[in-house]
Amino acid sequence: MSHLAFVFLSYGVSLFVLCGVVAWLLIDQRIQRTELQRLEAQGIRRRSQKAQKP
Amino acid sequence: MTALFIRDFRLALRAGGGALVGILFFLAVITVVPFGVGPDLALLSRIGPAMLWIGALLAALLGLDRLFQADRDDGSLDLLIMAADRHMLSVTVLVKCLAHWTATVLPLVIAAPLLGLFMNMTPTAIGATALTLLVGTPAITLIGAVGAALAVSLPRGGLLVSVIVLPLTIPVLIFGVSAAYGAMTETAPFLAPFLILAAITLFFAVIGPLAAATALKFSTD
Amino acid sequence: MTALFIRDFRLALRAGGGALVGILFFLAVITVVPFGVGPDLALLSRIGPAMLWIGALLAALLGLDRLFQADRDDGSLDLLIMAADRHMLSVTVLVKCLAHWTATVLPLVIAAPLLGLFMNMTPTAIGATALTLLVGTPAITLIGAVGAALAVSLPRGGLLVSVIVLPLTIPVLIFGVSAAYGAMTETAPFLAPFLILAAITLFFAVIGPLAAATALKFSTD
Amino acid sequence: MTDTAAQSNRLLDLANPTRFLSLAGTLLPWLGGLSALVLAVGLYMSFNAPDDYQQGMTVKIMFIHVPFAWLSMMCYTLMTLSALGTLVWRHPLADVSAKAAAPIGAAFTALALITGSLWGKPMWGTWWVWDARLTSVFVLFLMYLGVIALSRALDDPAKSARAAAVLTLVGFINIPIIKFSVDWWNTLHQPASVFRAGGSTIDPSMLYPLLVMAVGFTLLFFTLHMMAMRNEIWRRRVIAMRRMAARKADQGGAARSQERTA
Amino acid sequence: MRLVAEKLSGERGGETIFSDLDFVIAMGGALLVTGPNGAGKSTLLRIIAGLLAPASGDVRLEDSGSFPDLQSACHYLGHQNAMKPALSVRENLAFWQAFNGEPRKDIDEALETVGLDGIDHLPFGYLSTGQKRRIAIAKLLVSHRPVWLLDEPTAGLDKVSEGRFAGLMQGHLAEGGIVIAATHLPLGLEGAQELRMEGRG
Amino acid sequence: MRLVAEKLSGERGGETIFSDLDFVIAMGGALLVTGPNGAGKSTLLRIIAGLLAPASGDVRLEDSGSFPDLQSACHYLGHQNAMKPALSVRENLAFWQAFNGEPRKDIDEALETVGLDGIDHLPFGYLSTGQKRRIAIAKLLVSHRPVWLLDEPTAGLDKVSEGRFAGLMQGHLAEGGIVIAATHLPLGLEGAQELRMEGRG
Ligand code: HEM
Ligand SMILES: Nc1ncnc2c1ncn2[C@@H]1O[C@H](COP(=O)(O)OP(=O)(O)OP(=O)(O)O)[C@@H](O)[C@H]1O
Ligand SMILES: Nc1ncnc2c1ncn2[C@@H]1O[C@H](COP(=O)(O)OP(=O)(O)OP(=O)(O)O)[C@@H](O)[C@H]1O
Ligand SMILES: [Mg+2]
Ligand SMILES: [Mg+2]
Repeated sequence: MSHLAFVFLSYGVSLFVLCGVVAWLLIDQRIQRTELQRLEAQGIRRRSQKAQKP
Repeated sequence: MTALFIRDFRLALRAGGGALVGILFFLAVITVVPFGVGPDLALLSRIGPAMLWIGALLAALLGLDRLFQADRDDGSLDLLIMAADRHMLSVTVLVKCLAHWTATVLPLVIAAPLLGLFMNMTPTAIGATALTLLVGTPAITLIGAVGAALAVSLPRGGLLVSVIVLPLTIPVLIFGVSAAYGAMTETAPFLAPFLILAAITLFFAVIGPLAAATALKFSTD
Repeated sequence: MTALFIRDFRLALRAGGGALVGILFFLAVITVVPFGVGPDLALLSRIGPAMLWIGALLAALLGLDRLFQADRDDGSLDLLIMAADRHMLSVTVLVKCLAHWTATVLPLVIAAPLLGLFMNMTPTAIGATALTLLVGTPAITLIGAVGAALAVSLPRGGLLVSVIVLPLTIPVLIFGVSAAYGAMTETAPFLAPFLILAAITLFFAVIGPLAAATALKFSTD
Repeated sequence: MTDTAAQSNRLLDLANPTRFLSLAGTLLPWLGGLSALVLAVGLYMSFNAPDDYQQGMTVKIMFIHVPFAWLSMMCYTLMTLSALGTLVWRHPLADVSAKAAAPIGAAFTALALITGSLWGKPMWGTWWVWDARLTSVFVLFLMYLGVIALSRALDDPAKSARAAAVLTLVGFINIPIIKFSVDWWNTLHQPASVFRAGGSTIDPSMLYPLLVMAVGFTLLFFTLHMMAMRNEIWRRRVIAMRRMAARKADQGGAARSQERTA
Repeated sequence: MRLVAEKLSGERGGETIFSDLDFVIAMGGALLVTGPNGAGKSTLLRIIAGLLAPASGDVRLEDSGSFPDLQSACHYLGHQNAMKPALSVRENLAFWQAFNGEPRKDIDEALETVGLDGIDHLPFGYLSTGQKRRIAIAKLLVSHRPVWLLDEPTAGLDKVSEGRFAGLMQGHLAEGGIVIAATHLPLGLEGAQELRMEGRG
Repeated sequence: MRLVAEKLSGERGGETIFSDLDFVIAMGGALLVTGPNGAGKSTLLRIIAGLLAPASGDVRLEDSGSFPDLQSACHYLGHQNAMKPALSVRENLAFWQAFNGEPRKDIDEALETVGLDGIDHLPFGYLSTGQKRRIAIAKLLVSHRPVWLLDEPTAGLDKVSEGRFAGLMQGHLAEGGIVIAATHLPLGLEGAQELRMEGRG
């Protein structure tokens, strides 16, 4: 393999892994947010929310 | 029976931290080796299969002694034995062994090729080692199950048990390693030790659960 | 405190036969290696100390995961923690480690010279290896105690404990093996790595129990 | 725990994560944008940097390899500080920070290993050697995975946070080993040339792109970390609310069965 | 269906604990085994369950219907609950239901019967002592067995649950089941035979 | 000596189980903690023993004499007996006596008090449930602690032992000790305060 291939490969792998991390974080964010909204729609409040708005 | 398999499998995964842990464990064992023998790649690739096998043996032994003990401590074992009419006790033992093997040893077999790379092994050697591990490690679990069952029934005879049962794993190890070498080098044969290995596994797949079931039946008090 | 030592030591000997499992595992490791590297005696004697060390390291891991778990299961751990005012918890941990080491690892150290003969090692090499094992293995148990304390609330900590422990034991292995080689060859020094090894053991004799005690304090629920 | 300590603890508990969430909300877009910008500049500079007379064009790998390696150590240091925060000050955000950092750190460490291997093959002729630096980084990777496994294995977040914190602290020993391994043992790997006593020995034409890339990746790391922390806080809220929902159902059930026995 | 014990003796560690017990329990009948600690109550129950061999004599189930022998017709509730702390309540019960076969109530129903609906998703290890015991009682309900062997079933139960459990046993008897319980506490079973074991003293 | 709890709240897995408990127990006083399963009795005891951190509030021992803090002045008898089945009864008790210090009765005397003299050489695992519990009670007698925290101490005891244990507790109180017991069964302690925990419902 030429040196160029190694350079491209390493940049490519890095890009891929970092994109993977970002995608995972975004998906996780989506999941947690929708779940929070669903639960809030059910009328469930956390203790701290109650404490803030007595 | 699938229910038992699923339960034991779940327990092994959940209670020990998941499938990742098995692979991590193997990685850790293999990392340790070069520190001992030094970073000589030629040497590493030579002792590679032996190390992979030893790692697998250790992984299989860790936790195996609790295979029935845990069930005994919480009273499940009584009920498993009482169901003997519905589910033959030796089948129950076999299923428990399978679950244990699937949860703790199979990940190692799958991770073995990766580790082979770290040990600088050739592709043939890696393939052969993984294959022998796949075929041979169930025998270790099955032999260990006999030991575990004996240990449950003779709480103070544990010493005796390990002397009688554990040495049986050494032939497995020896044939496994020599089959792997057979595949690597021209001089040594591959097929003969490999077939012996498979025969040992089959033999213990029958004898192991029967012996363990007998021991368990006498264990209740 | 001697009471705790005696109790744990008695338990280790009486129940389970932990000591023997360790020795047998050690034996298995040492038996398999020659099959791996072939009958090359010079090579065997060269990697001998490393193999003894790796075997001891792995064998020390067996049973380590139950160090605190057994006490937790029967409620003793609560009382050991509650006595913290009378016996500092880290001292309690240290004593438990000592008992575990004496019962399960010390036999390995004693068996090591015999196995050294199998590996065709010279008397100096055997002596040096046994000495480094004697000085170094306590560090492994002490590091292991941290892992065991961290995983105490897991019903099956086995693999996870090893995963946590193995990377941390690498320095012990490095200096243990290099001290052993130092005694064998003219070129390498013996005293420097040996002293570092002793220092590591002393270091973990302080840090290990402290960390384990912290983890145990947080484990109650 | 004394009364006042418990109380102030609780106040922190209420205030801090909420404040953190709003802070993260405003900060994140800027941080993300900035890191993208700096990385773009860094990439441009590194592609215009001259090739090394020895290493040819593979030296371009340096511009990512070295920041990844630095970040892998920095992230672990950050986790160690967070662990101290968990154990000593019991700061409620500390364990969120540690738990969020672990997978990101593992990713950067993996990248350092991969890019290092990809550089090693043309330079040293082998993917992997068991030399001190490489192995200690590999051990760092294992430590990351160990911390992740441990904190996933216990299901009570408070308990797993403390356990993971103890492990993180003990594992910190590895960081100085990585840093100084090249000095203590003679190895194949490059000794420190950027941060060393007596000034940098690296040519400015390479140094500047490297530094810019390093800054860019560090910014990226903090962006990712903040996102992960925010997710973790949300996740905990979801769990708490789920439990509360279950309790409501439980109470309903208990009330029903009491009616029946009455 | 009749449970018959003839000249039953039990030993423990070489010592005879009780000897020559005879009793017959018909369908719908209950036997309370009482006596001081160490009298051999648990030993008797384990012998009936087939977990210990009797020193002499024998115990059998006559006209046992679809069950081939006594052991297979028994539910044994020992001191331990036979549940895994790491698995959820539902997983535990589902396992025993699948493993024991002969499903009777489904899991939600059984949990409701012991007054613990809504906690099926919790790991078993998180429950309080009494809650754990009640889950173990729910295990008796998810699969059918005509003979219930209960070793101090109400240890740790609160008053309400005790009453509820008495009702459960009565229901089982009314369906033609058999109950043998070793206990120190009154169980609220009217019309049960009592077998008083005197201990070795 | 006084045991004082102020605004004590306990939580489990993030959920508040009880809150703002206040009580004071003087020397020679006893507190019975009662309530349905899952009400938080064991949780309260573990908080007093210092094995769980209170969610808020605090509990302390005033004028504790030679004991530096509450935890060191407590005997905690949990659900588990804290004994090793493989060791003999005597070995178990001797260990706890040596470990806990402050020896009070010697082992033979303690065994006699719980009515189990003569079985000191048996492995603990060979005992029956009630006998095990009685050995665990003997553990309270071999070393001195002014505060006894008892979690369902009489579970599994026969009638005679129950009475004997009531006598033991009364003796401890008469000596100026403090007893806190979580229980579903009457313990035979006259004049004890009762703390009724209502559960979450
Ligand atoms: C898998 C293999 C490799 C690993 C795990 C690794 C790891 C590391 C680490 C941890 C650092 C940071 C050191 C510090 O800041 O003190 C580093 C820096 C560096 N590495 Fe690697 N490396 C690998 C392969 C390579 C290869 C093959 C080369 C080049 C031939 C290389 C060249 C460098 C250079 C030039 C630095 C910067 C040193 C400095 O300025 O401090 N690395 N590497
Ligand atoms: N595993 C064992 N090995 C030897 N002896 C045992 C074993 N288990 C119990 N024993 C002895 O057998 C006798 C009867 O025990 P068993 O458990 O049947 O009593 P029990 O009537 O159930 O008492 P309890 O009311 O305390 O539950 C006791 O004296 C006990 O010491
Ligand atoms: N380890 C734990 N983790 C999370 N929750 C728990 C844990 N242990 C108990 N709980 C919960 O805390 C609550 C109180 O439990 P606790 O054991 O204090 O009850 P208790 O009053 O002692 O009941 P019992 O009469 O059954 O012994 C229960 O709802 C239980 O589910
Ligand atoms: Mg009994
Ligand atoms: Mg309780």
